[in-house]
Amino acid sequence: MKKVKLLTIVLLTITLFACNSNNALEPTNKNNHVELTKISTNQAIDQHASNEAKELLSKYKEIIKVNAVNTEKELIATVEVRHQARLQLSEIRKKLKNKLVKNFPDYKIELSTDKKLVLEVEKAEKQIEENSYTSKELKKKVKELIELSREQT
Amino acid sequence: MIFFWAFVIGGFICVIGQILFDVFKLNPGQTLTILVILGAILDGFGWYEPLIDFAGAGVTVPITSFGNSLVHGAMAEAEKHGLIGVVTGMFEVTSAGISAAIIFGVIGAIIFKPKG
Amino acid sequence: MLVGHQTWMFKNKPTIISTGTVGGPFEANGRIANDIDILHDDMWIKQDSFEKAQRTMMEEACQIALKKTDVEKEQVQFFISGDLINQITPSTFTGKTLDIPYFGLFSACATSMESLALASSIVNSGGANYILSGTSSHNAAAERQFRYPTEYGGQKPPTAQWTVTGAGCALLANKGTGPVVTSATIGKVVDMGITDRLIWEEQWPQQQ
Amino acid sequence: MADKKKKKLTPEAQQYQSYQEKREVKRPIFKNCIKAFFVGGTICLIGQAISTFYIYYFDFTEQTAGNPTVATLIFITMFLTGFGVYDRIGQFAGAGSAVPVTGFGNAVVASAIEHRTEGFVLGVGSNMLKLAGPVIVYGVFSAFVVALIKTILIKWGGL
Repeated sequence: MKKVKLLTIVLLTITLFACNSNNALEPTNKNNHVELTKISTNQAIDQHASNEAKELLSKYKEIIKVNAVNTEKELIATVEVRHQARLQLSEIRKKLKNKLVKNFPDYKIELSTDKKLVLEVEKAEKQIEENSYTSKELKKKVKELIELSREQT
Repeated sequence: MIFFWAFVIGGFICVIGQILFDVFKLNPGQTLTILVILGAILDGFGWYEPLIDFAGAGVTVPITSFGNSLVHGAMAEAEKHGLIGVVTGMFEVTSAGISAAIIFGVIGAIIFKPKG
Repeated sequence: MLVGHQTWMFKNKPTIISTGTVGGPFEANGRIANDIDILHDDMWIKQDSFEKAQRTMMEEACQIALKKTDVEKEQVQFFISGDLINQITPSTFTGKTLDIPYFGLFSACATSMESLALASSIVNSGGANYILSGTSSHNAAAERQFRYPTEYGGQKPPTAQWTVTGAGCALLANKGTGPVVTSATIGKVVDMGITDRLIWEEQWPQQQ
Repeated sequence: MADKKKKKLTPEAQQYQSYQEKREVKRPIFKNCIKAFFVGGTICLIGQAISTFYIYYFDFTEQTAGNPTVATLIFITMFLTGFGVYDRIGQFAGAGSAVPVTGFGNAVVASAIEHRTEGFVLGVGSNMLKLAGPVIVYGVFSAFVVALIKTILIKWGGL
């Protein structure tokens, strides 16, 4: 009986401490797994910044999907990371956000890994593609998305 | 993928509970209390959030998440209001479980009779 | 009458002239179902609480025991009974319904024999001609009082006990035909340190 | 197991206990753990499905979908408890159905249903949290201690 108890305690501690490994997040030159759609830019809504951001983010090998939209002042990007990397999700988020802030000093950056945001930004991308957004609508949408990503409860 | 890990991690937490039941011969009340305290401590070390990112409902559905979100609410409020926030912010995040249980408890008592 | 330290011998042949038994749905599937007078297929017995259901079973048991003989209720001097519920309310309320002078006992399961022993002793010493003695219990009422609500999904270990749903009653007389109570030995309370792991461990920590 | 406890008992009691231990039907620990794993895992899987549903079809993010998921699970539990199914599941699964939040819901709903015969105020009202009470009490207290320590460490310990 004592042995069983001891064993369970040991097993518990091992499992609790085992998930503490930390592998660094580094950009690579090649990444074939990323889903990425570049938006053709039209006159009304300039999406150059988003496209650049997407290219920048897609170099990380942990990332499997990138979406982004931008207005004149704000840029919202969403990424989906490989599931094994999700344990370090908050660090990855911080790192990527810093990277974006450094590279796009003119924009207010918002980076999210949330599934909901991924879906919404993807939808917004599609609508830009179909030219069904005026720049005013887009601004409103991006504002909504930023609010959504900040919600805590 | 997240479904798989939700299943595995959620199941694993239940196995810990079962071991507390059968090996340590605790009753359900004691077991759940220990798990809640465990959740609070894990969040104290900051290890619970990564688990939520990794396993989703696998760690938010077991009762351990109750301790985690209590600490979370307290910490969020403490950042704003200092030490007093620790007391006042407790139920900020986690009200859903308790309020749902109480509301559906009363509704259940109105609709149902115990079967015996 | 007293033999040795804790045994009574009854010389005047107190006799069990009739019995009444009632069982619940679980008991109806048991091996002695044929020997039970009334079997209920509902835990509630059309009452609005399990405790009231237990009282109803006790009343039924007493009425059956009386009906089987030509003894009238007014001829019965005493009613001795007990059960597991707080303040032995089911027995007390049965006493109220029967309108017979009443002794209340509490010895958990041992109440059935304790009431019979005391009744025999009274009949044997000429203290009464007829005595009703019995006990009752209700699974759901006991579960809820001593363990958890009946709908709670706690896992019971293989050693868990099951409280019976039922009531039993014996009519004792100083003469008549039927089994005779010849003697009774009264036991002591002994603590062997066995605990019910479900909840009792907390309520009754091992003492000394 | 309980060597310390045993020493305090009388010799007869010790003898009886060792006799009892030999005869006692042992709990099938391994089997119980497997059952708990699968049932508990399934409940969490259902939770994940519900929360994914909320993310896709309502305005909830991964962060905020947790609350409606918990509420939905407790809502389902209410019916399972009321129809007398949850205690069967509980007997089969043990911790598998007790540890997820559905077990918490079951404890509250079962107490509420059970005590309705004592009236709605003093019966349902005061007995509802009888079983779930310890979880709330020690959850809140331990969270208080943990958050207090952490706050102090952050403020004055420079963590």
